[in-house]
Amino acid sequence: AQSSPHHLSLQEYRRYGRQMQVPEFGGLTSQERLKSSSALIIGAGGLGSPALLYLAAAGIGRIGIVDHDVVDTTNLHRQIIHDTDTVNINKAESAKIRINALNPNVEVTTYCEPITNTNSFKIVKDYDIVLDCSDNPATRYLINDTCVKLDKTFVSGSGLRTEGQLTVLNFHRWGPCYRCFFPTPPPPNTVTSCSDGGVIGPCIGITGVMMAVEAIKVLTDYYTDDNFKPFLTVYNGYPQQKLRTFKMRGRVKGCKACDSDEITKEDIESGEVDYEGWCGSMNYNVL
Amino acid sequence: AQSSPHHLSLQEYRRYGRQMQVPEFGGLTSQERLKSSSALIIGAGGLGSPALLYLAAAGIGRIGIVDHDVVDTTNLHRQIIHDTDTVNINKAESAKIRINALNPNVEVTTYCEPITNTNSFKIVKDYDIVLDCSDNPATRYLINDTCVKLDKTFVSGSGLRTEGQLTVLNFHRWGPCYRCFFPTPPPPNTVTSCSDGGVIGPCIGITGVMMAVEAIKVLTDYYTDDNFKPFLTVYNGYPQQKLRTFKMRGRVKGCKACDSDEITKEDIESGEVDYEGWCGSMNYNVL
Amino acid sequence: MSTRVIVKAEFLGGLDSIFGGIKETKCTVEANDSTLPTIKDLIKHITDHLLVSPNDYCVFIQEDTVRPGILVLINDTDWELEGELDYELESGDVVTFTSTLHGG
Amino acid sequence: MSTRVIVKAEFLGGLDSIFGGIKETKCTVEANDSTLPTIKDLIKHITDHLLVSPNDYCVFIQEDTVRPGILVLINDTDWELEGELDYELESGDVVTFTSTLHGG
Ligand SMILES: [Zn+2]
Ligand SMILES: [Zn+2]
Repeated sequence: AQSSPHHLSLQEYRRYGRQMQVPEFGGLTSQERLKSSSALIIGAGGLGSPALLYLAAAGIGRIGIVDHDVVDTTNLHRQIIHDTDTVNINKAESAKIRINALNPNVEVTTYCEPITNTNSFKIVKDYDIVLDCSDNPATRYLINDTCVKLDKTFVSGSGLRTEGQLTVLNFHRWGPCYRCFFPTPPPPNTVTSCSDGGVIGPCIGITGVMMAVEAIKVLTDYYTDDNFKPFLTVYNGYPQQKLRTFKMRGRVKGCKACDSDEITKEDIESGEVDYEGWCGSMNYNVL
Repeated sequence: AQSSPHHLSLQEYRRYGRQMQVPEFGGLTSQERLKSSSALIIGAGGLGSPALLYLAAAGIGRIGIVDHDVVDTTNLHRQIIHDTDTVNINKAESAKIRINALNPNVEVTTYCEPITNTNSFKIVKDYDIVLDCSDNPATRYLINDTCVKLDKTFVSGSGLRTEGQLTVLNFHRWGPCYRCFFPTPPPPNTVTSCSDGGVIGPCIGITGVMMAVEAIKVLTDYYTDDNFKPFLTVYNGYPQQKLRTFKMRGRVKGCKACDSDEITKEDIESGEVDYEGWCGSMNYNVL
Repeated sequence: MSTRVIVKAEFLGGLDSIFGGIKETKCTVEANDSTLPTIKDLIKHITDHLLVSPNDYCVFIQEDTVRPGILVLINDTDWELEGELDYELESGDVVTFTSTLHGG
Repeated sequence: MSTRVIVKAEFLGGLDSIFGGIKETKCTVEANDSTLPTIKDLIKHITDHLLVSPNDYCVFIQEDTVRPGILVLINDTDWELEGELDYELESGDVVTFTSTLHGG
């Protein structure tokens, strides 16, 4: 009998043995699930850096990385997947180099372009799960709408200063989506980026690693339709490291993305849904 | 006027700008403190890997790494500072390669040997702070006693399966020490190692990153004699990611390490204090 | 005579910056009629007493409710599940306002 | 007639493995004399009723107290600050037993 392509080689047994031993992980079945699964990480920055390293190390079969930016010196205090030598190199490419070195079993695809109305469906459709590690509201709404229309569960994370936030959205096609939580975008003058507000490296790092834990729970079917409950987890590194988990609403009746046909794939791809116009251009300010 | 060796270069201003912007961090003064300070990381494994990456990225001036082990394939699902190509290379050396690539401003010293009664004082004395990322009780007591006798604050972390624990010990020569919490070692049959009990990579990873946050707080003087309170923080990744912080005892009257002369530097260096005999050899079992 | 309750308000996600850096505070909330005080009354109390500069009103309030991008949690539960503005406060309640972060 | 209290016991750090995987449970604790029940009584309740195999007694108890390497927290505070074995339980108390981890 021919072995299935998702059976583990002896070398893989050795590599992943320690995590297969943990009861919560789910043994060989879960490891084979990870091997046969694929994750798309959008943004190889402060969140994406550790999320990518831990997901690659854990043995996800295929990883896609979307980032149009190049590595900048100002990133290196927190974006620990990159190197001083990769400054001015595209971040997705730079991240791929490290992943290949850490775990050559992982197949890595890079998308060295911004995620846009035109390419989001083409990119997202090939993956089982998406990690939204992006850095602005317009991109977050685009990722949400694309994942909802393509029935993809996604892990959404964000961070600034000493804080981080994360949640699992559109879980198994019934969990709430980003628009259920945030039907209207925030006024542009209340949106702050890491380059404007600053960020402590390990604080956003912890949020990124927590995203990897959630992705593993989704891909190994630790979360089920019975035990999954909508949540938002909030981390703060100061004054004392603290994690709070809030119980969140389910899908909202009439939500424009997940409970209506108001926004279609065609509306997005044609550019009729103008995310940047709707969210306004960022005007770095108070918050 | 000649500039102080701890003033930042323009390139360093750029590299660390984003963290200097965060009010809790403490601006330029704190960045200069990090640059002029040194940290010793004992163990470049599941905890040490992310702690080293984030501390190096943050701009600690000097980092020492103690590890006698070589990188093994079974480490790579969680020890994300290493590479598949560094399998069979000493872990301290392997970690140094990555740190040099990430941040060449950091001076790295490697100690490719176990920490022992004979070398612990010689190694620890040259550092401002110690991170105990080791993996057995005997080493933990040795590190404790050495740090107490040398007046070093240290961050102690540990992890197994889906859980992690961390605390700051011997803070400014008045905080409790490891022996205050644990005057007697656990029976060997209740001690489990990661290789026996298993461990989920990002779960021990989060604990390691949290250790980096605590080290930064100590080195930048965010913690003061007024605001520091003895604590133990406990992380669990399953079923829901959770962090609990317990309020802990202060120094214990008559503690053999921090409140008596029962154990001296000479007793340790002469081998009279037999840590391994006292803790017993590990007999991997239930817990 | 109107009813009073004492609740804890928390400001996370950087929201403390418009309240003089206060991250949590006790608020004594009074209803503006004979009924029990609600979240609506708490929000009025906050804008009347805690907001440092009137210029920041629009950072907290828009169209008579908290502005888009701020989540409200009552005792760690999304206010959507608790009746939103009309939730009747009880003494000891913890009401958390958190600005959503967007950095990555 | 002896007094009874109901408290929550939690088992962390892998300790749940000797209690059939139970991580938290309510315990009705009775004092063995006319005084209020203490942590000592809770520990007896736990070994009498929750321990699955008598062989694991020594994993939890040594020399009439919890064995070295187990921390006891009363309402998130080190029991050392609360009177250790003699702490008098109140209904609603949360008592956490956690095994220390050593892996790195
Ligand atoms: Zn929705
Ligand atoms: Zn002590």
